[in-house]
Amino acid sequence: MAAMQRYSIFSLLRGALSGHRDWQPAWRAPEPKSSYDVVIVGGGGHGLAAAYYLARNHGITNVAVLERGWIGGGNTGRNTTIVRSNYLLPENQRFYEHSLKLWEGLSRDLNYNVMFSPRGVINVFHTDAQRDYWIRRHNGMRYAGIDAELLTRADLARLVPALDLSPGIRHPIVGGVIQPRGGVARHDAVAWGYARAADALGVDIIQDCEVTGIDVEAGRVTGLQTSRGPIGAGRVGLAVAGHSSRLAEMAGIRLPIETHLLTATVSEPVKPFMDKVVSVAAAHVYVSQTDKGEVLIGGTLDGYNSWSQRGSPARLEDILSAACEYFPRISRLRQLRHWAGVMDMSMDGSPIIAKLPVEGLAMTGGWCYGGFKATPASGWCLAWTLANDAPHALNAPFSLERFRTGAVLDENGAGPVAWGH
Amino acid sequence: MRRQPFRTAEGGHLIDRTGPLRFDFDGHRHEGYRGDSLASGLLAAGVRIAARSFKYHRPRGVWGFGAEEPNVMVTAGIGEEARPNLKATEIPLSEGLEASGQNAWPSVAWDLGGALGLAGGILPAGFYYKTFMWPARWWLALYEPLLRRLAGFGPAPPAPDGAFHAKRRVNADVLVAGGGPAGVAAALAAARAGARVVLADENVRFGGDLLRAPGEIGDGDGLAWIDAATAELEGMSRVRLLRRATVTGYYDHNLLLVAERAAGDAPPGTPETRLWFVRAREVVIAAGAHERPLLFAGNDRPGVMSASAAGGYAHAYGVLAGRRAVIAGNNDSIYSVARLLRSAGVSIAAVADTRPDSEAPDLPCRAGRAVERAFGSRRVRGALLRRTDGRAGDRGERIACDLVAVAGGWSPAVHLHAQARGSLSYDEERGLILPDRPGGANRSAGAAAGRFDLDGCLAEGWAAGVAAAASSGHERAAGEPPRSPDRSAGDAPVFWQLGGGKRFVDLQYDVTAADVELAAREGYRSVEHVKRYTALGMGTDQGKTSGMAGLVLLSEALGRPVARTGTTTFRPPYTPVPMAAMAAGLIGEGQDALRRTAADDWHEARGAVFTAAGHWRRPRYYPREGTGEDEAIEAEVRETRAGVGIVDVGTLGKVDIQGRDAAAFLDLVYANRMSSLKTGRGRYGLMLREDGRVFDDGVVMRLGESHFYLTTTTAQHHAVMQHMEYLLQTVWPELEVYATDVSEHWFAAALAGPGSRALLGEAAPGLDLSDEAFPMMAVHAAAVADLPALVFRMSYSGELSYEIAVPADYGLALWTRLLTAGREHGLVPYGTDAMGVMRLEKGHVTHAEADGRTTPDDLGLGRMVRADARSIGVRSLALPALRRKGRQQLVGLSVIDAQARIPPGCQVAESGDMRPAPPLGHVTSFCYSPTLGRALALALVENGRARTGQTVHVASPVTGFSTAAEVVSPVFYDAEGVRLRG
Amino acid sequence: MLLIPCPFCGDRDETEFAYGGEAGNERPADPGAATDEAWTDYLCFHDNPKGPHRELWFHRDGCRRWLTVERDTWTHELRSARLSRP
Amino acid sequence: MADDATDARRSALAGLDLGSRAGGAGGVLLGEGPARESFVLRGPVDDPAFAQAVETALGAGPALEPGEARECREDALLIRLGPDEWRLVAPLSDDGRLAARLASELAGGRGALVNVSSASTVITVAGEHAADLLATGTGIDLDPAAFPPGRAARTRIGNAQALVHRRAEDAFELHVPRSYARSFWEWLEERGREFDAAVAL
Ligand SMILES: Cc1cc2nc3c(=O)[nH]c(=O)nc-3n(C[C@H](O)[C@H](O)[C@H](O)COP(=O)(O)OP(=O)(O)OC[C@H]3O[C@@H](n4cnc5c(N)ncnc54)[C@H](O)[C@@H]3O)c2cc1C
Ligand SMILES: NC(=O)c1ccc[n+]([C@@H]2O[C@H](COP(=O)([O-])OP(=O)(O)OC[C@H]3O[C@@H](n4cnc5c(N)ncnc54)[C@H](O)[C@@H]3O)[C@@H](O)[C@H]2O)c1
Ligand SMILES: Cc1cc2nc3c(=O)[nH]c(=O)nc-3n(C[C@H](O)[C@H](O)[C@H](O)COP(=O)(O)O)c2cc1C
Ligand SMILES: [Zn+2]
Repeated sequence: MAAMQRYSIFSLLRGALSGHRDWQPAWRAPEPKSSYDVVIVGGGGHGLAAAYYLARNHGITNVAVLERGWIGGGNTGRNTTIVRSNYLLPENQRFYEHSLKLWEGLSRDLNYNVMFSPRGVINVFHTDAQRDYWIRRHNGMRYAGIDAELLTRADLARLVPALDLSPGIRHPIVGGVIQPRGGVARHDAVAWGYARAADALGVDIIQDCEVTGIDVEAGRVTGLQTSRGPIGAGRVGLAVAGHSSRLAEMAGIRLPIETHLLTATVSEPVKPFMDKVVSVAAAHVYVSQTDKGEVLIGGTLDGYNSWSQRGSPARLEDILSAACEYFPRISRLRQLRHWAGVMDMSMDGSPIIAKLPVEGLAMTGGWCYGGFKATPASGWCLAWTLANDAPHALNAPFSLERFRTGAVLDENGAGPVAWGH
Repeated sequence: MRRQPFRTAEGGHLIDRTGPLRFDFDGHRHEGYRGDSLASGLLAAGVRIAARSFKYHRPRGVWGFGAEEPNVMVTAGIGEEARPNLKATEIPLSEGLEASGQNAWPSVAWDLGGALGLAGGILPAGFYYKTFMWPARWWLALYEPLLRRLAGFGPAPPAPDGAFHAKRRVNADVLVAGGGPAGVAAALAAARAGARVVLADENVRFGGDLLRAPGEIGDGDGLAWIDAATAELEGMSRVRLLRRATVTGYYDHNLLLVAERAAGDAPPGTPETRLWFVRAREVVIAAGAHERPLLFAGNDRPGVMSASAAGGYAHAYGVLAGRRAVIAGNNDSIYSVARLLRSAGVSIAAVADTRPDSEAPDLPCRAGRAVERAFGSRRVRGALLRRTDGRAGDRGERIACDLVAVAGGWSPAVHLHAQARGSLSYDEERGLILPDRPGGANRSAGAAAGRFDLDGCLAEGWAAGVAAAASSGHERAAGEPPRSPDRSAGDAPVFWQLGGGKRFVDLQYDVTAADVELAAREGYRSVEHVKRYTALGMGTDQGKTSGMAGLVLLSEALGRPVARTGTTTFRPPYTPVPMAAMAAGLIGEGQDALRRTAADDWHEARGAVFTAAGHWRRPRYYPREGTGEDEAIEAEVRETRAGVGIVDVGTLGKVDIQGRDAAAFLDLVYANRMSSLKTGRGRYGLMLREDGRVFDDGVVMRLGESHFYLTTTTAQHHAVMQHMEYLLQTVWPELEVYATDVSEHWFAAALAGPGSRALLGEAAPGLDLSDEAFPMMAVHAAAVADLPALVFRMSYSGELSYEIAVPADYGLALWTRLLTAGREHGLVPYGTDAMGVMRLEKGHVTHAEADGRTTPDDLGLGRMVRADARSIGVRSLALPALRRKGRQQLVGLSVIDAQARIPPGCQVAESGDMRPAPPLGHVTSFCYSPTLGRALALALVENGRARTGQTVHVASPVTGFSTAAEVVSPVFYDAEGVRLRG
Repeated sequence: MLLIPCPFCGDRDETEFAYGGEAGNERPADPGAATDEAWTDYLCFHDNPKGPHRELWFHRDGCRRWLTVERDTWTHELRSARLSRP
Repeated sequence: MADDATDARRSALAGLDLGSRAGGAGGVLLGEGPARESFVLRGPVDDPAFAQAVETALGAGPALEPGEARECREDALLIRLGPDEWRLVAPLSDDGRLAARLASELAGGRGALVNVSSASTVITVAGEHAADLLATGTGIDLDPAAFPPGRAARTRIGNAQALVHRRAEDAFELHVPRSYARSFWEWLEERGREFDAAVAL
């Protein structure tokens, strides 16, 4: 296969001279082969990353990624793009910090600018109880070797001038914490960058190919039924986010996952006025401004099982009123578009990256709100698990068995209520 | 110079020519009329460059007539009043309006950013994905700030929106979206049939396309018919007409959002926006169609515009978009537009029809020709016409003009149909995307359904109205539908472009045909990929004019039919909605009511410092003259422990439980037994979640054989109520139990301290307070301070203590009377902080400890759990991970250095050096104990109870604090409970 | 925003309700006798169909009844709603 | 004691000093209704003994339509709020007699009666735009055909749960949880700006 065309300022200048006629496809559009060593189901960031790391880290290149629509069109393409590792539980801290480290080198690793921008992720708090919680969480991060700092109101005023710090509001902000290395990345570019790099290593990326069945013989996966015909597979990795339960069901497996809606919205673009990512957890709203100028606002779940990818205006009212309350000048902007994603909500709020009870079958899923930031590490761990037929220490805690033994990883202490996390 | 050089001498049905209005654009003063839009005002004034494009800062002028306008977005208002990104076509002119251009410096007319256009060559779609990767640090320091500088349209607003925005929820039988001929006919038919109708149109006046171009209905003027029909509707009590009201979103179960804007001359006090939430049984989508552009080099120059818009400015506003026009298109509308413009005074230089054999003897026709290029840079100065059949030897015809009006056909406004998840079909022959199967109780009619003749629109609208009314149960005869002599199909061959060069597809985001082709070449083949790679259709117009052109170009580039390419997803809002309108009524207490206890007025008058407890506010402490916060809190603790204190506990949840099976039910709900309680006695109760984690705690009192009263924590009260109803209605429906929430009915205050018995004795002379008559955990009804009360003897503070509950209407009286009576007893009111200190000294747990992860055993409460696995949560306690050794357990920490204070959020570690290492646990609650003279904490620590006596470190790396502490029992104070006896 | 036809109150907005998840998830009658697997099935492993779903809703701001609702999780079409305990 | 107690009653809105805000004649008049005695009645409607007890005590049976507010003995009102739940609202002057009678009729049988007299604050909303003001915050259909005078509904309005009772086409009584009453009042006033809401005493 042809070597990957390098991207750089020089290639861009050269392109300009030739009217940009010489750019090669970022990835091929191959016909599916009759079988592969490993097939990854789901062409979101996670699936594409898994394929890339299988090829790059484990030398397994006879790999296909099957995507029923267009790559990156799932939650990868519709999230609020926040990347951070500021978790409470040690298992999560380790995993997400590994992910953050991969993010830091990702553009150069892939030779595709995923625009990872470590602009700092801030959480603010209003009450003593919230203060104790957030500081404790950030102290815990320090013990895990992760960057974390405390912010006074004066710090907040300096870092986020748009934030309403006045004492007269319903829930005055008394302070905040920041993970300076946290930030955002360009969601689409993550899918495209992984796809391009994986393709260059020989991975077949097959779009418009829906998996409709999983073939299991004698307890072992042998292949997949798809809308483009059967495809044999030595091993199969599922990375289908909100669709995890459906795929697992095809192999006769039930998962502790429910599918829920999460809404996000953008304003019309305006000139930059906010460069931090700010989360007001108590009001369930997080706000950032993209490089194109839109204010990007995310909130909480609609709170009932749904696959519809379109949320309720009631939730929009919640999200936008909270945004206007804490960032008052946003109230002068107008909402341009809103959409929703179908979230794979696990029963403890933490992911499942594990072998499943069918030989050769593994999954990554149960990402809840938080899987975009996990993209590199999730792919990395799934690749490891498929290549070694065993989990890596990083993902060993994210097993399916934990729901049987009670060893759940419940960041929020919400209990086994999928929509509670 | 004439103030409105491009205004005709007469005509313009939307304007009122009596007395001009003045307005400012980009620092220049202009004149217009009441009824003008800013766009028509600018055109009348001869302002051609009214905007700059996003990426290349190219000069841009008005393109459209209404919601579809892609170019001219302005900032209206100045300073704090500025609102960015408003479409000039949607801003009503008002006296003194100040607006400015955007994305330009110093002005849109003379913008230095225009130089960027020269760099266009190295900035193709997605260029940033290919560069700016080295060195890594430069991304944040240099590259991204540069990109951000270029981003955005309008300025970020410096101040919040101060206007009043209203909301209204209404139910309707039929909502009609769009008030053109089809919509008005639908509304009239439905209303006459007896339906409750809402008719919404985004324009100032009903009429739709008839606002732009005259048409005939019945035997008269179309607009006159519309006026008569709307007058009839206006007179019907079950009809609501909404003007300037855009149906922005179509949601589940036929809920539609309609954003109504205030009129330009609305009286003060009129809400700036009113957001209607219309729940309709049936919806008629009569949203019309958007005129398509044609692609040719220079098609973005000021002066190139939609032909129907050019006609519309003349017809509706008496404004000439130019003096000498070339009109080009692929359908018959170019002739009517040409005649309309000519009669308004525009000289028609040429009418180019892509169809080879069309003719119009009264006009300078150029059949079989289209525009290949527009000349001029700051505004259009001419057009090059060329044969569309590509015949050799055609040297083209260059025609001077200052207006190129293009009519590329129509795209039905299928947005609402698609938002409702109706399917779309592509009519290859007509080149139209049409609504197919509806996704809700709706039907499309008129131009929105691909019907372009007036007669057909009226007929379809009428039929849709009749059908919608019938489906919602209204079948009165509606009469005959209106007719029109206009029965021309209006169909056009599909035609998009001629020639090469820089052809703009998405004017707003500067997406060119070359960008679309590049995306296809690079493998971004899905239409969704192209959208995201090029930003096509992502602007504030959401591709209303560019969408189809993009689809066709992509399909051509990939050599596949348009139907296979499909569309991108249509999403709300149809046009942008003010954030402030969405937030209306939901800011501050409007969203999050502040709950006040019955004694709240007293606390406030006393100057209490409050804290939030869920929705409630509670006094944290009562400030004292001459001392600080800590001293005041410590004094409240000391004085309560030494004498007597009173605290407002009105926020606790309270539930009345009655019914035959009440006792059995409580045994199942709590982890400990309640059925063994004697009447008149209470017990501390522990509620688990089904997964074995501690859910809530409180006190259960037995008032009668099958009558109980229980308290919940403030935070979990609603959750507990819901939980109990869940159990009663779905898990054990056979139990007869009535759980009634009485939290709002009862106010409660606790008297605590050795002096409480004496004080209560005085306030409740009829009550025998001796240990025998009134032991711990007993309850009595009595008059307290002459008020009907329930008195419980229980203690949270560890002192002798009574909780007194009265109906909340008497709450303030109880509180003030006790305080008055308590004056001689040294009664001190205390707040939640002092309460927190006292409970911590006693080792009582709260939500900081019962954080949703801890089991009863973790919290040292394991012995309370009854071994009956039927009770909620008990079975889970047998799961291996909940029985595992080495879990974190609740311990007390006594700080060794008596001067040290504990900061918030500490971890507990083996060593004090704060180097990365797994901590042993964390502090859950902490205080300085005035009673014991040192800092104390409760903590969850791995294997905690086994560490009793060991030294650990309490540390907060983010503040650089660490101190040593001894692991002790969580009960720091009066472990034997001597003080409870008083 | 869903419109839920409460059998007692009539049509009400989704915002008046609290969601309660899968309706058919029966609590083991004798939890003490349930295996860990059976018990955790009940706790954590629920139906999650794309399509018709029987689910519970609590009419918190209305009649305070738990409803059993049949709703399609893809189209949101609401097929039926009845009181969980008649 | 009774007298002392009566004097001691205080409305949750007392702190707002509505008297000082009164005046004006807007499109909506807001006011505070008189304090009432109020009871939650629970019981199995299909149990004849229960139905009989209610009928005997109140002069109205429990089998009312959902949301129906039926006048009964002593100027009291019985409102059906759920399949097995009613609200009994009696004038303060009744002094608990009606409830006592009901309690004694119910004694020994099924059902429950719970005093919640202090649990809610009654706010009156009247005037041409009364329904419009409520419609700024609730989705229930307030069209008089769907929700005629004499009907009641528990629902969510704005920032609170409320029991809405339509007394006349343009007059409503809202029973709002006491602790929410002030916030809710302020929300009503703020949303009422659109209708020139004024305070009536
Ligand atoms: C509104 C919103 C905001 C969010 N905000 C954040 C955030 O700020 N930070 C963060 O870290 N996370 C966030 N998330 C979560 C994050 O987006 C996801 O967890 C993450 O993107 C999941 O990536 P994925 O690759 O696993 O899934 P996806 O990108 O959804 O990819 C799964 C793919 O599988 C495909 N697929 C499904 N079924 C089949 C089948 N049968 N055959 C073939 N292919 C199939 C789908 O088409 C899809 O493309 C947010 C999510 C949403 C919806
Ligand atoms: N000659 C031609 O080729 C041609 C082509 C198209 C249309 N037409 C004419 O246009 C008319 C079509 O009639 P019609 O009633 O179907 O359409 P219309 O365009 O006359 O009316 C639609 C109305 O809906 C409004 N609208 C659109 N979306 C809306 C929304 N989301 N919320 C609120 N308002 C919205 C529009 O502003 C417009 O006023 C006929 O007169 C027809 O002859 C002619
Ligand atoms: C970070 C981010 C920024 C976005 N910015 C825009 C935008 O500027 N304009 C726009 O139309 N949509 C924007 N979107 C939304 C997308 O158009 C689209 O709605 C979203 O990716 C979901 O896909 P779907 O609507 O095709 O289902 C943005 C989405 C994301 C995730
Ligand atoms: Zn109900």
